[in-house]
Amino acid sequence: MSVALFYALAGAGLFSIGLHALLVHRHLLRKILAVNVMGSGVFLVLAAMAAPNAIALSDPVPHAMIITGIVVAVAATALALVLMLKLTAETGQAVLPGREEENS
Amino acid sequence: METLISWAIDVALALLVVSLAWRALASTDLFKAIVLFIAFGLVLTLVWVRLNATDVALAEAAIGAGVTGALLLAAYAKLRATSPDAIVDRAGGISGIGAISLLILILLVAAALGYAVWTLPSDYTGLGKEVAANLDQSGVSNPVTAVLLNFRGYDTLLEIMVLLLALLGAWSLGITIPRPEAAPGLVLDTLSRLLVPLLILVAAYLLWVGAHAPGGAFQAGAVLAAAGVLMLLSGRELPAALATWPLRLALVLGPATFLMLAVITLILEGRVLKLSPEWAGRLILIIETTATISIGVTLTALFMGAPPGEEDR
Amino acid sequence: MTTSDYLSVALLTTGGLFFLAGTFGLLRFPDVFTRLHALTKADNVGLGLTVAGLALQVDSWAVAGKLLLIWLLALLAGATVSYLIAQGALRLGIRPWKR
Amino acid sequence: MQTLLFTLVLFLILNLGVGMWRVLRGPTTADRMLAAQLLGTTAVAILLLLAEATGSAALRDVALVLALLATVTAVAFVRRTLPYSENANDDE
Repeated sequence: MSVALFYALAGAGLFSIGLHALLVHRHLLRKILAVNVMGSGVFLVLAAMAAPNAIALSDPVPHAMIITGIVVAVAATALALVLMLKLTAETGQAVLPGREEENS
Repeated sequence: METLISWAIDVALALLVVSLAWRALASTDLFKAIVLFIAFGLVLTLVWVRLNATDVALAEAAIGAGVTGALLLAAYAKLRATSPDAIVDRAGGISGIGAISLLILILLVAAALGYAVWTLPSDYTGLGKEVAANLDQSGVSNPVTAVLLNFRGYDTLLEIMVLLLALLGAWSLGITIPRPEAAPGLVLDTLSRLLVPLLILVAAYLLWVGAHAPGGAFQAGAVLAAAGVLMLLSGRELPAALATWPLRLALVLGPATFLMLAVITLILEGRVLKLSPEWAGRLILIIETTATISIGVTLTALFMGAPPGEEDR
Repeated sequence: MTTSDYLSVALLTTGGLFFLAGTFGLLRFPDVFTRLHALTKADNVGLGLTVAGLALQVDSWAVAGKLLLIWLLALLAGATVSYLIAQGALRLGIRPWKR
Repeated sequence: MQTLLFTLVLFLILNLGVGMWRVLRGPTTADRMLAAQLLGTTAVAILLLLAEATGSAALRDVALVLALLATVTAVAFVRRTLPYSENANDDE
C-alpha cells in the first residue's frame, strides 16, 4: 500500500465521520464543521489520485482542484456562518426550525 | 530504519487527523469543537506536505488553519452575544433505533468508500505528463499555477465569482460581526503595526514566487486577508471615504479583469482564456495580482459581515 | 560528521527536549498562567534551538535569514499572544494559582 | 543526520498528540487556545525539520505562513471571545 492510498483511506474515514455528525447533530455550527470535515476527506481521496504510487509523475490537476475546493469551502463556510447568525437573530436558536415543531 | 520512521510518521499523522476530526464533531462544548477544528487544519497541513502537495499545504495553512479559524471564532462570539442560549448544543435529535440504524448506514457508506479507494487503479497516470509537456507554453514553471491560471483558467474564473457571490449573499443578510469595544492597548497595537506590513510583504512574495514554486493568488489573497483581519481586530476601521466605491472597486477588480480577459481571448483566439505563449506569463501575473487584491478584500469583508456603515437590521 | 554537524545534533536534540518540557508543562501545571509559562519555553527556546541547529546545516545565508525571521516572528507572536491571553484570563476572573 | 531529523519529526508529532489532550481537557477557553498555540509552534518546527530532511525549500514558506496565520487566529480569539465571556465555560 502506498502512502497516498493510506491517507485516502483516512480521507474516506473523515468523510464518514463528517456525514454522521452532519446527520446526528442539530446545532448549525456543528453541521458547518461537519461539512468542512467531509470536504477535507474528499480532498484527501483526490490527492491520492494525484500520485497513486511513488513511481508515477505527480499529477498537478487534482492539486489545483483541491486548492479551488479549499477556497470555495471557506467562502461557503463564511456564508453559512452568516446565515446561521441571521437565523439566531430571528429565532434565538441556532437550530433549523422544522425539528422544533416535531418535538412540541 | 528510515522507511520505518517514515511509516510511523504517516500512521501517527493519520490517527491524529482522524481523532481530531472525531473529537471536534463529538465534543459537547462548541468552543472546544472550534479549537479542535483549527488544530485539525494544522495537522492536515502536515498531511499535505507528506503527500508532496506543497501548494495545497500552503493554501491549507493560510485558509484552513488561519482564515477559517478566525471566521469561526468571530461567529461564535456573535452567536453568544445574540443569544447565550444558542451556544449550547443540546444532545442530538436522533436516538434509540434511529441512531443505531443511522450508524449502520454510515458504516456501510464508510466500507463502500474504503473499498472504492482500495481498488483505485494503481497504473493510473493522470494528466501529469500532459501538463509537463505543455508547461513551457504556459508562461509559468509551477505546474499547479499553470493548471489553475492557464490550462483550466475557467475553473479559477468561476471560483473567484463564487467568492464574490458568497460575499453578496452575506451582505444581503445584514448581520454585523461585533467590533471589539475595548481599545486594543499598546501591546496589540505594536503587534499589528509590525505584523500588517510583514503580512502584506509575505502576500506579495507568495504571489511572485507562485510562478515557479508553491504559492499563487489564493495563498497570497488569504495572507492579505489576514492583514485585513488583524487591522480590524486591533480597532482600525476602514475610513468612511474608502468604504463606498473604492471598496466595491477592490472587490470586483479581480473578477472583472479575469472576465474581460476571457471575453477578449474568446474574440481574438476563438477560445475562452486561451493565452498565447508569448503573453501568458505577463497575463497570468496581471490576473493573479488583481485576483489577490480581490480575494484579500473579499475574505476581510466576509469577516466583517454586513457592508461597513450598515448596522444590524 | 564535522564539528558543526555534532553541534547541530546537540542543538536539535536539546530543542526537541524543550518541546517535550513545554508539552509536559502544559499537561502538569495547575492553571492557565503557569501553563503559559510552559508554552513560552517551547515557543521561544525549543523553536530557537531547532532553528539554530538547522541554520548550521543550510548552505545559503538567505535560507538562514528566513529561518531567523520565522523564529523572530514566533518570539514576537508568542510574547504578545501570551500577554493577551493572560490579560484576558484575568478579566475572565481566573485567579492565579497559589499553593 | 537524515535519521535524526525524521526521528525528531516523529517525536514532535507525538507531542502534538499529547498537546491535543489539553485542548480536550480545558477547562477554560484560554487553556484550549494556548494549547492550540503550542500545537501551531510545534507544527512550524516540524515543517522546518521536514524542509531540511527532504530538501524541499518551499516548506519553509509554509512554516512562515503557518506562524503568521496562527498569530492572527490567536488575536481573533483574544479580541472577539474573551471580553464578552464573564464566566469560564467548562463542560467537565
